Amino acid sequence: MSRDLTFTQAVREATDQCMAADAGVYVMGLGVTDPKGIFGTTLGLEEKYGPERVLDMPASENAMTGVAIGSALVGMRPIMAHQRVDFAILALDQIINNAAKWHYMFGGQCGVPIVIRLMIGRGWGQGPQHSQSLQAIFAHIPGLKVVMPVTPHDAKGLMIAAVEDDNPVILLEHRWLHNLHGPVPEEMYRVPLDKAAVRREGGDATIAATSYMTLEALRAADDLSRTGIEAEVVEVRSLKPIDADLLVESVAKTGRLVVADTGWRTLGFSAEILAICAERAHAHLKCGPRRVALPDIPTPTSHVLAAAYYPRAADIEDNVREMLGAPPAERERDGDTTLLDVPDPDFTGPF
Amino acid sequence: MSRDLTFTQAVREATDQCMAADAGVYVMGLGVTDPKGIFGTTLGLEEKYGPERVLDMPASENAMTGVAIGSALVGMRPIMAHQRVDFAILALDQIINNAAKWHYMFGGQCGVPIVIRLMIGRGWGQGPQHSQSLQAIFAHIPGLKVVMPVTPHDAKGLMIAAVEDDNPVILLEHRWLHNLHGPVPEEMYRVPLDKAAVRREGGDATIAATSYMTLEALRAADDLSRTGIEAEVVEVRSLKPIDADLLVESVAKTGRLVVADTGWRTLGFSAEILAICAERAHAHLKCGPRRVALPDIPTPTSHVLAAAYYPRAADIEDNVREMLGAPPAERERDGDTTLLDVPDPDFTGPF
Amino acid sequence: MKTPGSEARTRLLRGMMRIRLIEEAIADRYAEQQMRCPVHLSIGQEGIAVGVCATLRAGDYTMSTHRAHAHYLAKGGSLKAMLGELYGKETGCCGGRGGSMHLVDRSVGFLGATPIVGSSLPVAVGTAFGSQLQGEDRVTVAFFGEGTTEEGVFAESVNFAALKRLPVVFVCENNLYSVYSPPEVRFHPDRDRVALAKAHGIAAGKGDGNDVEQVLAMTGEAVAAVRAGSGPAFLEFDTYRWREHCGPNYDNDIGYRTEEEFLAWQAQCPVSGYRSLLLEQGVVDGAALDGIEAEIGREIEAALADARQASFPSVESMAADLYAESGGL
Amino acid sequence: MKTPGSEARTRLLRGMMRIRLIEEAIADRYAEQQMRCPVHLSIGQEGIAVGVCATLRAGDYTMSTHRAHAHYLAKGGSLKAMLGELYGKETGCCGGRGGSMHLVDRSVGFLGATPIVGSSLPVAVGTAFGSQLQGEDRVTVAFFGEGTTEEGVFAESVNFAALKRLPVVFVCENNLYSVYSPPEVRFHPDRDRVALAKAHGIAAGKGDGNDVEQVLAMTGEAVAAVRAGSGPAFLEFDTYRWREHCGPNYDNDIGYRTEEEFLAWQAQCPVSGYRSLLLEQGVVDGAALDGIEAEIGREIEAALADARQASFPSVESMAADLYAESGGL
Ligand SMILES: Cc1ncc(C[n+]2csc(CCOP(=O)(O)OP(=O)(O)O)c2C)c(N)n1
Ligand SMILES: Cc1ncc(C[n+]2csc(CCOP(=O)(O)OP(=O)(O)O)c2C)c(N)n1
Ligand SMILES: [Mg+2]
Ligand SMILES: [Mg+2]
Repeated sequence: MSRDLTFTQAVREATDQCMAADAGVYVMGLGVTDPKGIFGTTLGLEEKYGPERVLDMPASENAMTGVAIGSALVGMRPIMAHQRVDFAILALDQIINNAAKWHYMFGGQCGVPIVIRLMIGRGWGQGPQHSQSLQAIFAHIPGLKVVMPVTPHDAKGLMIAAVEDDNPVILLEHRWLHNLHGPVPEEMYRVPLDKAAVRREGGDATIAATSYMTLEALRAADDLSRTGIEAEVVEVRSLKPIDADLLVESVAKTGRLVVADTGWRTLGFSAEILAICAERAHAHLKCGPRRVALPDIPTPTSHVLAAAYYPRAADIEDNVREMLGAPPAERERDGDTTLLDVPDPDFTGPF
Repeated sequence: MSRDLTFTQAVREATDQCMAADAGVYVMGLGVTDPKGIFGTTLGLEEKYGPERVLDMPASENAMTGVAIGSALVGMRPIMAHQRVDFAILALDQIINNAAKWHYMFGGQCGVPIVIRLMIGRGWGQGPQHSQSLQAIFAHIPGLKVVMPVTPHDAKGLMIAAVEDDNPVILLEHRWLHNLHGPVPEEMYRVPLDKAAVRREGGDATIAATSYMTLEALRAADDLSRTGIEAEVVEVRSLKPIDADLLVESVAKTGRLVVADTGWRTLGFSAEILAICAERAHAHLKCGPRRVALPDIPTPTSHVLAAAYYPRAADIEDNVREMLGAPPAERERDGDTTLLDVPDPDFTGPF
Repeated sequence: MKTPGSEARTRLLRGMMRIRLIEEAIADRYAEQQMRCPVHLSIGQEGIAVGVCATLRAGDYTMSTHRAHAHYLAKGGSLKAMLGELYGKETGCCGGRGGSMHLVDRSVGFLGATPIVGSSLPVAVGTAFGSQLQGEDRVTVAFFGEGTTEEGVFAESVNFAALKRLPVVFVCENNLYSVYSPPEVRFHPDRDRVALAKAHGIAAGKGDGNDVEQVLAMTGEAVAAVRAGSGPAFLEFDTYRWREHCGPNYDNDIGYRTEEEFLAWQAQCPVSGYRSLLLEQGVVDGAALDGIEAEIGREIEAALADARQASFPSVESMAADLYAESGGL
Repeated sequence: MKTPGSEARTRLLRGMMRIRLIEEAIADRYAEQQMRCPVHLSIGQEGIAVGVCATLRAGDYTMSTHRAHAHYLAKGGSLKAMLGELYGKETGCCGGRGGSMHLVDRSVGFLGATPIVGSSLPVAVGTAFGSQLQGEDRVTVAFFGEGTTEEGVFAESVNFAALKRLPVVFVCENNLYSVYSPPEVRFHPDRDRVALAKAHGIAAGKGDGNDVEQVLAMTGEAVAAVRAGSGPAFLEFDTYRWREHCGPNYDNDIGYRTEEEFLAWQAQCPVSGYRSLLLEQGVVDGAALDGIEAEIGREIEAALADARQASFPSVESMAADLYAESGGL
């Protein structure tokens, strides 16, 4: 039975069901037990499973990641949450040097089943240190699995698959997806950690998108369709392992590729998709592929600058049109940039 | 006047000259004053400039990077050295969140002139946690400059340019380059932080290489030349900013691209070069570009596995030949893998 | 340290009143949604910023965290540049790039505030290291909350400062909470930050952050010793954040703390307590205070008007200043 | 803790002798260049590993660092698997993937050693947290050097262990040096690690690492208390690394420490000192010791032969095991 749930509710339900299914699953992170409960995703869990299994923690990101790893080595399955991916930079030692390598370097004797949930901030002046989108760093490291769900359905299914996986899984949640709603089955189900999804079919160009940029890609595809251009939208919800076959297949069909990613341009995840398609689909590409990504500068805080900083549907659309030799779409220049720094009009800040 | 110096001597001379030229320059790092002096690169400096300006430090990589930043904010020009890039992972908070962003996020008021020297270990069983090659992480972060010198000449020139630059510069030194020798001018000179170099000209294929892989690329080009294939070898010594124009120009000329990088394949620096050339040189590419990089697994320790892990000239050569439709080169399979885990035959371990 | 005279005492009171009124003005206007960035107000914590900064010279350095307004203002940071920054304007202290969590005013030695917990601590230590290397007799003050001491970088920073006997004073504002997390979920009840600092080899003490004169006296002594070369000091002051962790509202109703606890701390208000004391002791009279308040009010209105009227940074400027232009050695 | 009987004392001596002889065998053969990985020998530090591990149960956990041989062996780790690992063979405890710096033997609770300084500390704390969550009465011992306490993660790890009263004993081996760096360049002379641990709210003490019975007694008491639920303990033992930081040689000539210092510590050798004591007290006689030594010698020769003869891992296996295969919840 499917209900209409938000992304937030889907994550919470997935966590709840995993905790019910396995006494080894526990939840840890700054604020997981506080009144805000990680943007609502952990609310009610402490009441249900007790303070041993749902625990706040000291501001000690690196050690606490090590603690998660250690507990996993002896049979637990921690879910860690950080309210901003930026805070997890303090834990990269444990993530990169230990979690990612443990199973391999100790000869395959012992997996590290941990899930690390990282929130990508955006808008309302989050600024340079609270809105990075660092998936490329994690996806570069062998031994990690990296996913970025978009739909509530996938949020639940990927979360359950991540918890059940015996490896460290990095799950990046974009704040502007938390209120998105959609059908979510009641039972436990898994979305594979290594598959992309075609969200819209089309023959003229492939738009490969990650995370929140999938919504912008779908908007762009809608607009393009109105002028007769049919774009295929591939949601790259699994960054590592990446579903290269599906991407190559789509590009082989359309001959054109635009990648829309929430991260920086240089060495961002978009670079990997371009590299894969250049390697494997060169003969099919009718023109050079393109990246729609953040410019290579830190996030500026002022909403006026942020509006210019974040690419949107229009940027994707423009790129597709250019590749097809179509004239630029007519549209008005942004008026009120305050509308662009919140996920929805009801939002009254701060995060 | 040019002398024949090793890479090690060139780095030491650059440091020495910078310290003599500017009283604000100081050197800090675990072991910079010890009898080994960071593989010889800091030997003698403490005697010459005193313990205030050449200092060992506690094993506190993150704070000490913050200390370097703070001192830079008030006019000093620290040079920090880490004996392995792996240790700098502990300092990524200060590098990514602070150093890289400071100038931009505070409105351009204050630069952070620090140089961070990171050694890339290799061979003699350095293994999973002591031989990572993480340039892609640094080059992903806006605000950092990233260079990987190969020749002694460039080691000195890039080091001086890095110290004189008012921004954080990451300088990655490959252990297998430290004993390389070559002509090094006596005076202070700068090698620009944003230019690549053509190390060998050729019209059949471009081999773009970073760091130690440049040596393997030149070997491959030699071998190829013997069968009539002329490869152009572009040394990408500046990773950020990257000299995209030169790469695109070379690829436009040759129509073929193989990138040889010391890092992992997925989202490694090779991905960015492929992406740039796919975007900007698609029309010139006669076939899909290729990556010669580390497989996406941690470094295995046993020399037998390490020999298979690290790509070499033969791998580059095979790729170029395949692209040209040339038959595979004949060569013998590795016999003694112990010869492959040391930089030179005199080496008797450990690092 | 001699006790402050009437003028100095009035300055202390005025400094706290000014911060309180500025923070309240921000809180009042936050709902207008023109200050579109997270704000962590200092209301209730003014005594520490003012008492500490009163002991510093103009050339001394300070650094802070996400909760930086009081420190920035007490050190003499420009109000116009701060409000400009909150409004995202080009007149802001970062030209709109940073927002409330990234204050800076180099002209008064306020070298920067950053919101990654613990991240400004070693940087502050580094400025003190710079001063030492340069033979300057500046002192650096690093402000931070008690939650910050849970980050490993706190221990690392104190250790290096102790090792080099750096001219830095660590000022820990213990407001009990780290966001909504109480001490019980963060450390052992016997954890003792003063003992921790001492175990690293530095002087340390603890005082009442609601008593600005105690803050002044303890810090004055520490700063004098540190400046004289005694090595770093650690000072912890008890205090309380009145409003929500981030944002303009009260939040005693949401469940992580009680209204009673809040009221007990409010009763010890650093500003009104000191105001009553100075009135009682005849240091100031009501009329003078009214005058001060009016003057501050005018300053705030002018700065707010300025911030509202100022231009936004141009979109064209967005990519500028990624790198500093280098002049060579 | 009652004093150990003759059998136990002989076991202690034998344990130390065995580690000493194994390490010397490695040192002797290192120049053959068949063990192609960095090795950090434990010679001189055997008393701590043996004294500590004698207090543990088979089901207890231990973790260690780059200098792990003694800990691994004292906890019962397979000698064959260790030497196989040093020789890079498929019989190695990591199948040749890790080398000397990555020892593991899960069958005896030695859950792993990692050479990034400080990196195994929070992991060890995490194993204790796991035991607590699972209601197991296991104790975890985390071994590390004094240099490790300079990493922020040390403070973070102790803090969380204290907060949750975890069953973990932190065993700090103070051999004075961090690579070639003496204390003077790393911390203030008044820095006191025992006081640091206590300031976090845990029990702490300091002893002589050259006196295996003192190590045994102190650790035995701590382990018993920790197992009974008292919360973590921190123990520091003074010791000395006889050989170079990394590698098989002596290096008192290269300038970072003096021959005199070395000789003074060597005179307090934990192995020969205890040997003399037991001989003197008639606990063992020379013949018995000769027998023990011969037996250990045979064990080492057999393990070395085994390691030499074993196959290298196949190149085809290189990419295997990047990920664990998952069986679901
Ligand atoms: C590394 C990191 N972890 C977590 C956060 C989220 N965070 C923001 S403020 C804060 C509380 C810090 O508490 P404290 O230092 O006591 O300062 P206070 O807010 O009480 O003034 C936390 C945990 C952060 N900004 N950075
Ligand atoms: C994060 C990190 N920094 C630096 C190093 C280099 N290093 C290897 S061992 C060591 C010394 C550690 O000293 P201590 O903990 O006292 O152990 P000991 O070698 O004396 O047994 C250092 C600094 C490292 N491995 N990891
Ligand atoms: Mg606080
Ligand atoms: Mg040591």
